[in-house]
Order: sequence, then structure tokens, then C-alpha cells
Amino acid sequence: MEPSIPLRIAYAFASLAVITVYGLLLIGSMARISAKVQGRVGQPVWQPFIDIVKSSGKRNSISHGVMFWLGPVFRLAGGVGTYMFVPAVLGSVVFQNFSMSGDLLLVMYFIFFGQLGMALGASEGGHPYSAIGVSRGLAQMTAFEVPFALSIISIAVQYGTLDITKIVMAQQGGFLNWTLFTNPLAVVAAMIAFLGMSGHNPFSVVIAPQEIPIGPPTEYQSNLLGMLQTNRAVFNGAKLVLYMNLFFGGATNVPVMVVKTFLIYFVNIFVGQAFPRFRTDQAIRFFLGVPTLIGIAAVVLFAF
Amino acid sequence: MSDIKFTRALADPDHALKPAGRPGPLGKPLVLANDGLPEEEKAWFCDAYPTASGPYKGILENFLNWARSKSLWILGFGTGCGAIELRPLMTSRFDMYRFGIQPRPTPRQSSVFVIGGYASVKTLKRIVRSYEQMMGPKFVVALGSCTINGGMYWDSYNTINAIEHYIPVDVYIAGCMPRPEALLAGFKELQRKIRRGECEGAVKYAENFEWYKANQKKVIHDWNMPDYNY
Amino acid sequence: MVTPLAIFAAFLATGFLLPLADKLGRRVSATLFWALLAGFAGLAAYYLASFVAAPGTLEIYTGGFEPPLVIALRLGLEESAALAAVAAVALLAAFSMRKALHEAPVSGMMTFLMLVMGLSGLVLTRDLFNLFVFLEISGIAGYALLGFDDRRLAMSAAFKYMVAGGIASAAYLVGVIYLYRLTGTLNLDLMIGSAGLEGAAGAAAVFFVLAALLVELKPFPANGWAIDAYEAANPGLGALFSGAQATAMLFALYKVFPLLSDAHLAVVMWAGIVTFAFSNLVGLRQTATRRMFGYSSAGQVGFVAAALAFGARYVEGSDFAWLVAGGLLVNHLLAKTGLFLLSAAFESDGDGSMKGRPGTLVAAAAGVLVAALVGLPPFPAFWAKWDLVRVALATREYAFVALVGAGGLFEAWYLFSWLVRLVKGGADETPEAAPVPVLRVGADGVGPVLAALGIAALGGLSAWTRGFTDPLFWAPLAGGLLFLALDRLPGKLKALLATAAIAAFGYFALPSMSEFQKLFALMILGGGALHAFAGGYLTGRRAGHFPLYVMTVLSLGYALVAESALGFFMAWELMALGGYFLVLQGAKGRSASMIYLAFSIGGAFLMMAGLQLGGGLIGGAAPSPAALALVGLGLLAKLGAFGLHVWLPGAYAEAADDFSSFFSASLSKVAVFALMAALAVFGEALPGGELAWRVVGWVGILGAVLGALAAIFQEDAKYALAFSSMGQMGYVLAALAMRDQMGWTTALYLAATHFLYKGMMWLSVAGASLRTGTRTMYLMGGLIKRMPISFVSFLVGIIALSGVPPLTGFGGKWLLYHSLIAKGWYFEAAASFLASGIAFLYLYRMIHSIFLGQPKDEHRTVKEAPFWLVLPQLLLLVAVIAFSVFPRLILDPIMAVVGARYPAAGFAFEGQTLVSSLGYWNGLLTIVVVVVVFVLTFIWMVMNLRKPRLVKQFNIVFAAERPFRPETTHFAFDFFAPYRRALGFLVRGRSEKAWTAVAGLATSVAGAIRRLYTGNGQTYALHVVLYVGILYLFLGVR
Amino acid sequence: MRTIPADIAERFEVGPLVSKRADLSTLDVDAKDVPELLARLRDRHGYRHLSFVTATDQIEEGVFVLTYMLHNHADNHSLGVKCRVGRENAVMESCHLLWEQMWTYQRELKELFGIDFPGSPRVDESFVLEGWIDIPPMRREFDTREYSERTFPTRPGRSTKDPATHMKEKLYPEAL
Amino acid sequence: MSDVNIVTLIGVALLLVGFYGALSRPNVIKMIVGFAIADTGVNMIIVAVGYLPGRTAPILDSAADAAGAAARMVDPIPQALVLTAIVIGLAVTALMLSFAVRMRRSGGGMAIDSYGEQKW
Repeated sequence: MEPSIPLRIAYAFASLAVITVYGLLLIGSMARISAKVQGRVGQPVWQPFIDIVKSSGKRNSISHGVMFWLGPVFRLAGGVGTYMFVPAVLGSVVFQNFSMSGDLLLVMYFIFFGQLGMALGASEGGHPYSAIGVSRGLAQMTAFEVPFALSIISIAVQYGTLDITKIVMAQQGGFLNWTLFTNPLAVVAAMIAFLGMSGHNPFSVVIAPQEIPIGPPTEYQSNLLGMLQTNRAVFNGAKLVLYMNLFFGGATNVPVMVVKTFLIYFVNIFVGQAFPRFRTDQAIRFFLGVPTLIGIAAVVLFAF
Repeated sequence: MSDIKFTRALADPDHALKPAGRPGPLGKPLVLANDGLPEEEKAWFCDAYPTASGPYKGILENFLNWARSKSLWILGFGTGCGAIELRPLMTSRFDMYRFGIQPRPTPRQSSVFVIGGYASVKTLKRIVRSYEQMMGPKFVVALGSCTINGGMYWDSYNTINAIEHYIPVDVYIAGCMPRPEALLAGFKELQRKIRRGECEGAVKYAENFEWYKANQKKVIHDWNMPDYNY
Repeated sequence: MVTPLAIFAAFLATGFLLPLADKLGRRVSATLFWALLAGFAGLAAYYLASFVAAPGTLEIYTGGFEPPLVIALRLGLEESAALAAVAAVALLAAFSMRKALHEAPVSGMMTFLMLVMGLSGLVLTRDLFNLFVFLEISGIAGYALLGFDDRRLAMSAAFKYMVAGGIASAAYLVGVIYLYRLTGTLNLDLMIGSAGLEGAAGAAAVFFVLAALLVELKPFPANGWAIDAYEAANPGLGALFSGAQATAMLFALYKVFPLLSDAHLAVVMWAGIVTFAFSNLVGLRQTATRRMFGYSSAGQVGFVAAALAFGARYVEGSDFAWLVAGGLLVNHLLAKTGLFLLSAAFESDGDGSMKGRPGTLVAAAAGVLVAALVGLPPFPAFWAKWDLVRVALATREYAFVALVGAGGLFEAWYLFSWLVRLVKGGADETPEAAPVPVLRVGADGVGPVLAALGIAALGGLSAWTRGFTDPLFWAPLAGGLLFLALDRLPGKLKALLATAAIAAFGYFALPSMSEFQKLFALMILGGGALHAFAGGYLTGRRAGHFPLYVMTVLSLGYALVAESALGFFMAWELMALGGYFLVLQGAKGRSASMIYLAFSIGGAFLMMAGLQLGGGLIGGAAPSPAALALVGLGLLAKLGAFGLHVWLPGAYAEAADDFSSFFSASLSKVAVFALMAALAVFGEALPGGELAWRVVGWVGILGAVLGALAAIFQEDAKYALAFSSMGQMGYVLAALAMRDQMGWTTALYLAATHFLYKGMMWLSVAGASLRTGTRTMYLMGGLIKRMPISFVSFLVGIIALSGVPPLTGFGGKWLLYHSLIAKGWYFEAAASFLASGIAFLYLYRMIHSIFLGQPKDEHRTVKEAPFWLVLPQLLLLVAVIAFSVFPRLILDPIMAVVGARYPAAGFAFEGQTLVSSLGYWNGLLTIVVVVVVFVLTFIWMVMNLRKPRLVKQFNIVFAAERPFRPETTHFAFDFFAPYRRALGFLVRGRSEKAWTAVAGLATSVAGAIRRLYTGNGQTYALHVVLYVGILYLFLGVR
Repeated sequence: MRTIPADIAERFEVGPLVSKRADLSTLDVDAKDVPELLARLRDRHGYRHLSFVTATDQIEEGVFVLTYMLHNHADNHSLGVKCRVGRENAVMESCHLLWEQMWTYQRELKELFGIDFPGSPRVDESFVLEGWIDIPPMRREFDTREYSERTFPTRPGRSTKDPATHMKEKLYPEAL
Repeated sequence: MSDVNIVTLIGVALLLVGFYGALSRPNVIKMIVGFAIADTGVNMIIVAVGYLPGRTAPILDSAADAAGAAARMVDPIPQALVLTAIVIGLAVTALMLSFAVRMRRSGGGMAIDSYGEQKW
């Protein structure tokens, strides 16, 4: 049964609230896990909440122009929108979001919406480091898109569809039906791409705090920064849910979603804690090397 | 080449510390003069007069103060030898992250400025600039004797003696150098002060802007920046 | 009717009278001279008119006996036409030489008259020995005139000429006397069909005559003496040699054709076409104008001879000779005469430098002459070439066709280079030199202009007689002429008028169009009108822009509706020509326009060959893979497909900004149109089958990837956009190559949306570079505050182009990936992902470098782009938004068009949702969700703002320092340096290098070949002797 | 025992070679001979490395003593070439053409001592002190304490204690 | 058909000798001489072609009257032609010589290869 429009909007807000809270807690807990790896106690898991409150509670702010203000708006709208286009929980009316707008391609391209807007806002700040950060970020993005795209093509071939819901449906009925087991090469390629997407080590040269003070958001502060921090949670959530749907059988209820996304995200931390940072050109070559070959293999395996 | 002129500094005999917290003069101009800049450079910098925001009162403000105290982002700017004592704070032994303290590379996003020991005149210029670029409310922790009364550099020709003449300071941590434990204690003290609503350095700075600026300009002779760095 | 014998009588009498008259004063003798020439011309015109009115021949027997006892003359339509040509050129040449003739001793005028008389005799006589006499008369007069002004160069050239002429006449005499011996007559008509010609002796005798005539036609490589003569001659005399003498000689050759066997004719044909190809090849290395014209003349005469021989071999009747050889000859004659006269007026010295720049009228005449000579429409050679190639392909003379194409390409290259030097002044190496002053040439310009007018009139006549009576066909030319006439009006007014003209064309053309044509008409004519309006953005007259622009747009329009392949092809060539001149008008357009021209002409020739091969007619042609391959190759060159793209960036970037925009947004689509139409006509089979289409697909995808990659490394905004266009058209090509409902829907959608957003982006950049005075991106920056509308337009453009939802671009990406994956082209899809990722890089880089970042001090006071640029952008913006919200607005017509060809399989609409076999996309819902989320977020941002302070450009955290200059703070130069390190090796211009190597090979070969021309008269004589010997061997072998 | 090389001894009026350590000697020379001597030491005697250039203010004698410290990597020996320059209008010939890094030292000497090196690159720009307007601070007639008191407001109540006594008082008051 | 007679052979030989001279002697005057010789050769060939064995010269006199001319005379036309050819040849030779003189006067040498300024 299709819910009415107001109800659907209400559901969307509820869904968004859940993913925001969960995303922030996820970031907090991952920071804490990292701390444990380094032998520290680490920050409280709710630290991201406090940080956002603090940022939003700043008493003054500066702006470099209209686009500078719109940058975080684009970014957050991009994050929220991405999430809105992904069905988070299979069969749940509340978490269905607005996934009827389009299929996987819509989600993949909408990811760029926020990035582009943010890049423009950062640009208007006029800070050279912002532009350098954007340059690195975009450059890296083009590279990890390749294995990711190959992986997507592989599963599109495998399932004969780009409809996320259908892909999830096809993976139901036991964990052996997950893409992880039916198409492991595609999952490997996509997970490597995911490392780049998340910007953790070894692909963190974009924000490289030691040389270009945190890259694109160098000039952002106050509630604009707060929006960026919020987006990080929502956007992470959206991406994780997408990955879960595509590769790990999706979820039929919220707890399963929580567990699965947590584990997916954990891969980042696991790798990030163990590796140093690539330079941009190294990262590009890396992604266009072995991960791309794996992706090609994944396509070949299912296409021919 | 040999026409160097040895001139005495244009000294101001009035070294007395004016009472803190005094309300600034009424009828402040809306626009800064930015005399230090050549005419063609003035268009590059914002020339608005800084205004005080706050202090505020109320439950919301108390909540925000709590949040501020729990989320202290240190500007990653090692101004003196004391910066070396900040590094251990990140290690597993001291782990400042526990208290919500973490370094941040840009003043725009930082809330705490740690003056790491002696500040030469040359550094002071950068301190002032970075401090002004931080968003309020902002807090200053000055560590080491040098920031309090000049310390071992008390008679140096290029090290200032008391930092609070140039920017407002919330917490001093004495020692030469103070150990990381002392730093942690200082930060805890800062958190308490913030929660009590006593850390209104930004407001003080804005209200006594002329006084601070006069002090700064007295020692910084090549003032090639706007009077207030947004 | 006055007997033609009167001509000789009059010339001889005047020749003897002139010295007497000269005693009475130069004025008297000059009057006599001019009167005779004018009378001769009048008589020739009268003959021509009367024979056109009443065809027939007039046989004249001198002395009242019948041949063989007397010398016979013949005057018919052909002869009178040749006489008229000789007379016309003689008049023009004499006019050009008037000063020299008036000042020199009277024998100069006498010799001139003798030359003209000799040439007339060559045309008229039917007696072989008499032919020899006239040959010698004209020859001796020619030598004498050549060396007349006592320059050492001229004299040595004349001597070399005489040496070669001596050998030729010896051969001729030997040949004639043996013919006489074998046939018993000297009369050509009696000789034809004589039994004496049979056998080896007859063939040998004929060969000697033929060889002598061929040598006189200056065949490659035995033509060094002729080239020297052309170079040394007074330009007027050069015109006479190249025009009149060549005509007469060709006519003489044509006369003896009936004597020739097929083997002889083959020798003529191949000798002629080899001369055409190789003379022009050698001409590539030439900078001295007259020597260059000499090579060109030798080539053209060879071409005509080849066409004549070809016609004699393969085509029944004389119509072919009339149409083709006559067309080519009259074209060459007028064009070369005009060019020689132009060089007389503008050339300062032999080194190719010019005294000044011509005014608009003379420049237009020069353009007409060069274009005509190269065989571009609508001039006679174009039509002749079309027929020649058709028959040549039908008779499977592929090597012949290839040589025709190659020679034309070489000739186009150096002639247009010369034209560039003429109209832009200076040498090629100094494009930045100070503007050359306009040289007023006065009366000296009359000759070239008359020649241009004549050639244009004849061209128009050719078109008309071929049945092109459709007003739409004439619209481009009429439009161009109209705006040439209106060129004095202010630019803004002309912009409005041009908009109206294009709209009017659309109004008349639209009713007859199919849906498919209408779709492209929207892009091409709609875009044409928009950009015509945008053309008002510059102040001043914009002399010469609008005639060319209107001609180009309207010929594109006609290309859409053309019903015959010839009509289409002529529109196509006209468009290429207009585009070339428009690129040339750009400040640094020289080399870009030349490369564009080379690819246009090469591509067009392939296309012509393909069209001919496929039957020559749109509709009713048989499917032909070879035809499709050739036409497709020609179209890929126009599309800028990978490998054939080297002309594209320069041409797009160096044209005027508004034309760049039209070029990229609209003009490139006509290749898509033509490709789709060609598929409909010639079938879908390519040589190589499905694999070939896969290759085409990959060519498209590689173009997309490498175009985008090249774009990110550009510092020049227009080059970046140009490479971007190349990449975008690559997607279109790949989609086209899929050849199914999904693929074509994608291709059309991509083409249509590319038209919209690329137009916005180009115009926006045009505004920015107009206001800042630079195209280099890192010199701009921070223009958002000064040019907000341009910024918004560019922003919407990049969002649309990059394919980010919710704007139109995403539809394109969605369609592309769905169709690629559904087709099973998985790796193409992956490469497209990479390409569209890379597209982000240059898009961001452009908007950052131009509109964001640090504004420069000198741009602090720039204004928003002119209204003329802003309005078209806003219109396109509205269209983009409308199509974004309601994708069905554009997809429904496209799917209807595609549905007419391919059955619906794959894409279908369910309500507002577009559904494919793989997924779905609801454009309306997407945009609603995005807008709602965006608005809510925006409200949240505004509500949370605390004391926002708008700060200035240097209020940035600069590592506790302050920035010192905007130039050093704006991070924009070599923006993607890491990318260059990682992947820059992919775009080191390998295609450019490959093509440069090809061009280098051609010029090296030319350089090697021209070592033959040592300048030594004796060597030249040896060449002639050897040439005759080798030709004889060829004859024997055959 | 190191000796002055013969070619140097015969060309320049040099003082005795004073050996400070096994690997360090100094040599007094007239200021006008310095560039030539340095060039010869660098090119002929292996002192290719310029360690530093510094000055000492001999206010009593009215001169600055400039020390050019060179190092010979081959036999691990440093040689300080010393010369004396008058304090009033102190000018010394620039040697930046011998070692590129020399200009940095010369710029520093100009700022801190007021010794001018005409022709040295950027010698008149400020070096470590931005906007210094007093007499060069390393001159001994410059009273740094007076300057500091005059320029930098200080906190009243400052006192100085001997650290050892102070800590004893603090930690072991009973021992006193 | 017996075209081969001694005059033809000499004519051909002269033609070849003339051409050889024109092609091998760099001296301009010698080249002209070569051409003159070749011309003569051509003329001889022409005359020889008109020659019919055992017939008389084409002059209407006692040896041949108007009625029997066609049977008894050699072909007169080549002889008529050769006159024209000789005249033309003479004109050409004269023109060449005059050019040679003027070229020499204009500062060039006597050798043909000193007039190679125009090339390529």
C-alpha cells in the first residue's frame, strides 16, 4: 500500500533522523575504536554531537559570498538527497525513502551533487588550500569511480537490473545469496573504491591537515561547519546503506542494518589504521591498477 | 649603504595596565582606518569595526557553554617552545581526546588558542592575526612563564613580557616549561571557567579593541595588515 | 557572320600598323591596340552568343578549295567558347599590364597581339601543320613577352622555356610529318579514321604529336621551365599563360583526341592526374606566390587534361567534356587569372610578403577565387569534380579518384595559406605582428573582382542548370551576399537582421521537414538564431562576420532539408567554407583554420566519394557498406571523433567567441544528423560487420575519455571547452554506434542537451573573456561578484554537463549507461564512468578559475556580460530547467523519431517515470525531492546564521600570514598537476603528432621532389626528353 | 702542527695561525685581503665549505671582529679567518660571489650589527626583526634591558630566585 | 613502305647529335647550335618523308608537266612545309641568340647553369 504524501514526508523525516543519529554515533564509535588501536581511551562516542552543537553555537561567522554560504547547503542537501534516493531497509515503508525517484545510477550521480556544491563554496572562499584540496579530491574521485563502476556494472549484469530494491530482493534467502559470496570480485573492487570514497588513510591526502589545513573546508566555520559535520554522518550513512544493499544482502530491519553498516564502515578503520597516506598521483595509479583489474575480472566473469 | 640611522624607538611612556573589562569608548567608528595598508591594498581586506557578541545568559547559553567546554579545538599553531609540550597530549599516555580536546589546523574552526611560551614580536603579529581570525567565543591558554612576565626572556629586546596586553587570556599555566599534566590541569580549569560563563575573552577584546590595538601597534612596527583580521 | 579569318587579318594588319601609328604618338597606337582587343573580345562574345542560340559549326576553307588542298578552320560552339575565354583573359591581362605595355616600346603591344592571335589560331585551325605554325607563333611571342622587360630572371626563364619548346616542336614536326606520310593529309578531319593510323608506326607518329602537345601542357615532372616562366613573368603575362595559353593548348589537345587510341588517352589521363597531384604536392613547400601559382596552374591544366582524357575514354558524347573539363577549365582560367592579377596588386616582392591587406570587396573576391580554384561550391569546379568523381568511381578508377582527392587537398592547403597571408597580412610565423594596413588598389582590383564575379555567375549557372531551383538552396548564398551588401551597417543591427534571416529561413523550411529534421533544425537553426543574436555583443561593425555566419547557418539549414546528395554535399562544403573563414577571422585563427580546412576538405572528399559510391542520391540508394564507411569517415572528421579530432580544439577555440559557441553547440550536431541519415540511406552494414561498429563505439568512448582528459590540462578556457565538446560528442558517437532504440534515444538526447548547456557555457565564457580581455583562466578569477548572471549560467551549464541530478545532464548519463549495459558494452560503460568523472575535473576547474577564487585588481570594475550574450543564455537556461523538470518534453519527440526507425525496445515512459529493462528514473520526482531538501537545508542554514560578516578576498586564513597578491593567491595554474603526473602520459598529443608526421611526410616528399627543379635549363631539357621517352615506354607496356 | 701555506704567507699580510683545537685554527688578516684570501683558501686549499660568518663587537677597541669560518672536509679542519672592521660606519666587502649562501649571513650582520655589505643581495631588507627601528640590537651600546622595559609592559611583582635554594625552601623547609 | 633512306638516317642522326649537344654542352651558345643542328635534322626528315624514289623535284618544268605531276614528282607538300619550318626555326634560333646575348649582358655567365636562381 502506498502511503499518502504527508505520511511519506513524515516517514522521510523519521528515516533521516535515524540515519543522522546513527551516522554520528558511528563516527564517534569509530574514533573510539581508532583510539583503542592507538592505546588511548579516546573521545566519548557522543563527541560528534557536542562538536556540532558547539559549531552551531558559535556567536559569529564570516562569509566570502553567496556561493560560500550555499556550499554547505549543497553538501548537506547532497547527503540527505543521496540518502533519500536509497531504500534503507527492505520492505519497510518508513525507510523506503524516495527510492522510487530513480535507480542506482541516480544515487551514484547524486553523490556528486554535494561534492560539486561544496567545491564551489570552498572555491569562493578564495583560499588556495581549498582549491588544492578540491583538486586532489576530485582527482582521486575520478580514479576510484572506475573500480566502483566496474563493480556496479558487474552486479548489474549479474542481477540484470540497476534497481536497488530488486538487487536486495535477489540477495534474500540466506547469506550465501549475498553479492559478497556470489560475486566476490565485484565486492572486493567496490570495497577498495569505498576506502577512497571515505577519505580515510591511505586516501586522506584530500584533507591532509599538515600541509593544506583540512583542504576544502579550510574557511568554513560556525554553523556552516556544523552542517558539514552533519552531512558527514548522513552521507556516510547513505553510502553505507547503499553498499549494504548492493553487496551485503541489504537489511530487513533496522538492527540488521546497524550491524551490517557498522561492519562495512569498520573496514575503513581497519585499513586506515594500518597504512600511511598515498600521494594523489599514487592514489590515482593505485585505483587504476589492481582494483580496476579486479573490477574487469568481475565484469568478465558475469558477462561472458 | 652606510647611511643607517640609529634612531631610538618611538616609545610610549604609558606602560600601565589599564583596568580590564572596562567598557570601550562610546561612539566607536563603524569603519577601521587600516592605516597600515597602502591605499591600493585596502580593498582587499574587510574594514568593518569588530563588534562584541555576547556575553549572553540563559539556559541555552549554559548548554552551549557546556558544549563548548566539551569540545575544545586547539589551533595547531606552535608559537614557541611550549608547543613541544602539546604533542604528548595527543599520545596514549595523556590522551586529551578524552576531554573533547583535539587539534584543528585552521583558526576558523578552532576555539582554543594555546600560546606556547615566549612570543617574539614577530610571532606576536601572527598571534594577533590568528586570534582575530578565530570565531567567537574563543579561548586563550597561555602556557609558560614567558607569557606571564617574560620568564627567562624578561629583558630580551624582541620578546614581549605579558601576553594579556595584546590579546585576552583565559588561563595561564605557569612553568618553564609546564609538563603535560599541568597542561591538562589547565585545560580542565578552562573547561570549568567556560562552563561558569567566565571566558568572554572575545567580548573583552572587542570592547577594549582600541587599547589592545594600541598595545599591539606599539611593538609591531611594520603593521602591514588591516587593523582587524577577519 | 564575320569570318574568323578576319581575326587573323585584323591582328596582322594592326601588328604592322602599330609602329606606324606609334609615330603619331603612343596614344594613337594604344588606342589601336585596345580597340583591336576589344573588338576581338566583342567578336568572340558574338560568336559565342550566336552559337549558343543556334548550335552548329562553321567550316572555313582558306583559298576557296576543300581540304586537303587548303588549310581548314572550324568555328563552332566549343571554339567560340574557347575564343571567348582567350579574349576575356587577354583583356584582363592587358589591363593589368597596361602600364608596362604603354611604357615599353611599341613592339611590346605588337608581340602581345601576336600571342593572342597565335592562341586564337590554335583554337580555330583544323590543320596539323598549321597548328604547329600557331604553336610557334604563340610560343615565340610568349618567349619575347617574357623576356621583354630585360630582367635577367625573366630572360633566363624565357631561354629555358625556349629550350623545352624547341624539343617539343622537333617532336611535333617529326610526328606530323609521319602522320602526313601515313595518312596523306594534314587535315585533322580527314586524318581521323584513316587506315594509316593503324599499326605501330601510326601509334608512334601520333605519340610524337601527342607528346609535344603534352609537353606544352607542362606535365609533372617535365615542367621546371614552365614554373620558372610563371614565376618570372609579369603577373599579367602569367595570367595569359595560365589562362589563355593553357586554354588554347588544351583545346589543341582536345582536337587531336580523335586520333588517339585508348592507350594514348590513358597516357594523357594518368600524366594529367599525376601532374595534378604532384605539382600540388610540390606546391606545398612554396612561399613565393607566383611560383606557387605556377605549380597550381600546371596542376590544374593537368587536371583538365586528365578529365578530358577520362571523358574521352569512358563517356559517350561531348556533354561530359563540356560539363567537366569545360567547367574545370573555365574555373581555372578565371580563378587563376584573377589570382595572378591579385598577386600583381599586392605582392611586394617574390618572397611572398604582401604590401598590404585588401579591403572587404577585394578580400571577398580573393576568397571566391581561391575557393573556386580549390573546387568548393558553388563554383564551376565543384560541380565538375562531383561528376568526374562519380564517373570515375563508377568505372572503378579508384587510384584516379585518390589522386584527385590528394591533389585537391594539397592545393587547398597552399592556396588558402596564401589567402591567409593576403587577407591577414604578414608571414605565417608572426601572427602577433602589428595589423597590416589596408592597401587601396583602385583599378588593379577590377580584374580580380570581375574574375570573381564571372566565376560566381558561372557557378550559379551550373547549379541552376542542374535543377537547383529551390529557394532554400539559394538562401545561404543569397543571405551571404545580402549581408555582404549590408556590411556597412552597425554590428548590433546586423545581429538582429541575421537573427531574423535565420528565423525566416526556419519559417519557410520547417513545414517541409520530418520530425527528425525538425529536431535538428531546433538545434541548428534555433542555435543559429540565438548565436546570431549573441553576435551583437561586440561593438563595431564586425566587418565580414555576418555574411559568413548567415551563409554558414543557412547552408546548415539547407543540409537538413536537401533532397539530393549533391545538394546536401554542396551545403556541407559551403558550411565548411564558411566555418573556415569564420575561424580565420579569429585573432589567432591562422593555423587553426588551416588545420580545420585540411580536415574539412579531406573529410568532404571522402564523403563525396562515399555518396557517389552509394548511388549519389538520398532516398532510393542501395545499401552499401563501403559508401557508409567513406561517408562515415568524412562525418567522423567533422564530428571530431578521436583520431580525427586534431583540428577541433584550435578551430573551436580560435574562432570569434560567439561562433565558437555556435560551432560547438550547434554545428557539430549536423554531423550527427548526417550520420543518422546516412545510416538510413546506406544501411547499417559496415565493412567488418558488427566488429566495425564496436570499433566506432570505442572511438567515441576514447574520444570521451581523452577529450575530457585533455580538457583538464588546458589553461585556455576556450580550449578546455573545445576538448570538452570533443568528449561529449564522443558519447554521442558511441551511443549512435549502438544502433538500437536505446542507443539512438541516448544519442539524440545527448546531442540536444549538449546543445543547450554547451551554448550557455560558451556564451558565459565569451562574456567573461570579453570583460577581462583574456581567455587564460588563471588570469581571471572571482568574477562571480561582478558577473552573477554569467556565473549562474555557467553553473547550471556545468551541473547539466556533469550529469549531476536533477538537471538534464543526468538524463543523458542515465540513458547512456542503461543503453550501454543493455547492449552488453560493459567496458564502454566503465570507460564512460571514467570520462564523466574526469569531466568533473575540468568543469570544476573552469568555474573555479574563472568565477570563483581571488578576483584580480584590474577586474574589480568589470560589468556583467552584455545583454546580447545574457539573453541567449537565459533562454537556454529556461530550456534546461524546463527539460529538467519535465524530461518528457524532450524525450517524447526524440522517442517518437527513434521509434520510427527502431521498434520500441528498452525505454518507455510510465507516467513521468522512464523505465528501461534495467531500472527507472522519474525526473519530476527527483527534482521535487532535491528542491525540497535543498530548500529545507537552506532555511536551516539561514536560521542558524550568527552575525554573518561578509568579508573581503584577503580575509582568509593564510597560515597566520597574509596574502600579498591575488595573482599568487588564486590557485588556478596547472590545477591538476597530480593528475598530470598520474595520467598525463595519455594526452601527450599523439594524434597531433601522428598527423603532424603525416603532414611532415607530405612536405618532406614535396621537398625531395622539388629538388628535381634545379633551375638549370639543360636539366629541364633532359627532363622533357626523358619524360617523352618514359611516356613512350608506358605506351608500349600498355 | 699546521702552518700557513707558503703562497698565502707571501701574498697576504697574515697574522699567526692560532690553533684552538686539533681541528680548529684561526688566522688574522687585513679586511681588504679577505675576499682574495677566502677565494684562495676555497680553490687551492680545500676549504670549500662556508660554515658561518659572524661578528663580535670589540667596543673597547672600536672594531667589529668578523669571523669567516671555513671548513676543509678532506682533512676535517676548520679555519676561522678573522678581520677587523671599524665600528663607525662599519663596511665590509661582500663575498656573496664566493659562496651563494653568504648573503644570508651578511644580511643578518647588517641587521644585528649594522655592518654594511654593499652589493650583497637583499642586504637592506629586514631579516629576523620585522620593523626594527632602534640601533642594531647586537651592538654592545644597545641596552637590551632598558629597551625591554621601555617597550614591553611587564607584570609588576616579578622577582628572581635561585632555583636551587627556592626548590630547597619549597620541598625541604625543615632542612633550612 | 620504305621510309628508310640515307637522308632520313642522316636527319635522325643530326637530330640526335643536336639534342646531345643541347643537353650536354653547358655553354648557351653551344646549346643553341645544338638546337640548330637538331632543327636541320628535323627538316631533313621532313624532306626525306616526301621523297619518292625515282621521281623528280616538284617543279613544273620540262621534266614534269601539270598533268603528270602527280605521277612523276615527289610529294611537294613536305618541301613546302620544310620552308615554313626553316623560317620558324630561324626565328627561334635568332630569338634564342638574342636572349643569350642579353643574358650575358645582364651579368650572367655563358654557362646555362649560371642561370639557376629560380628553382624548387
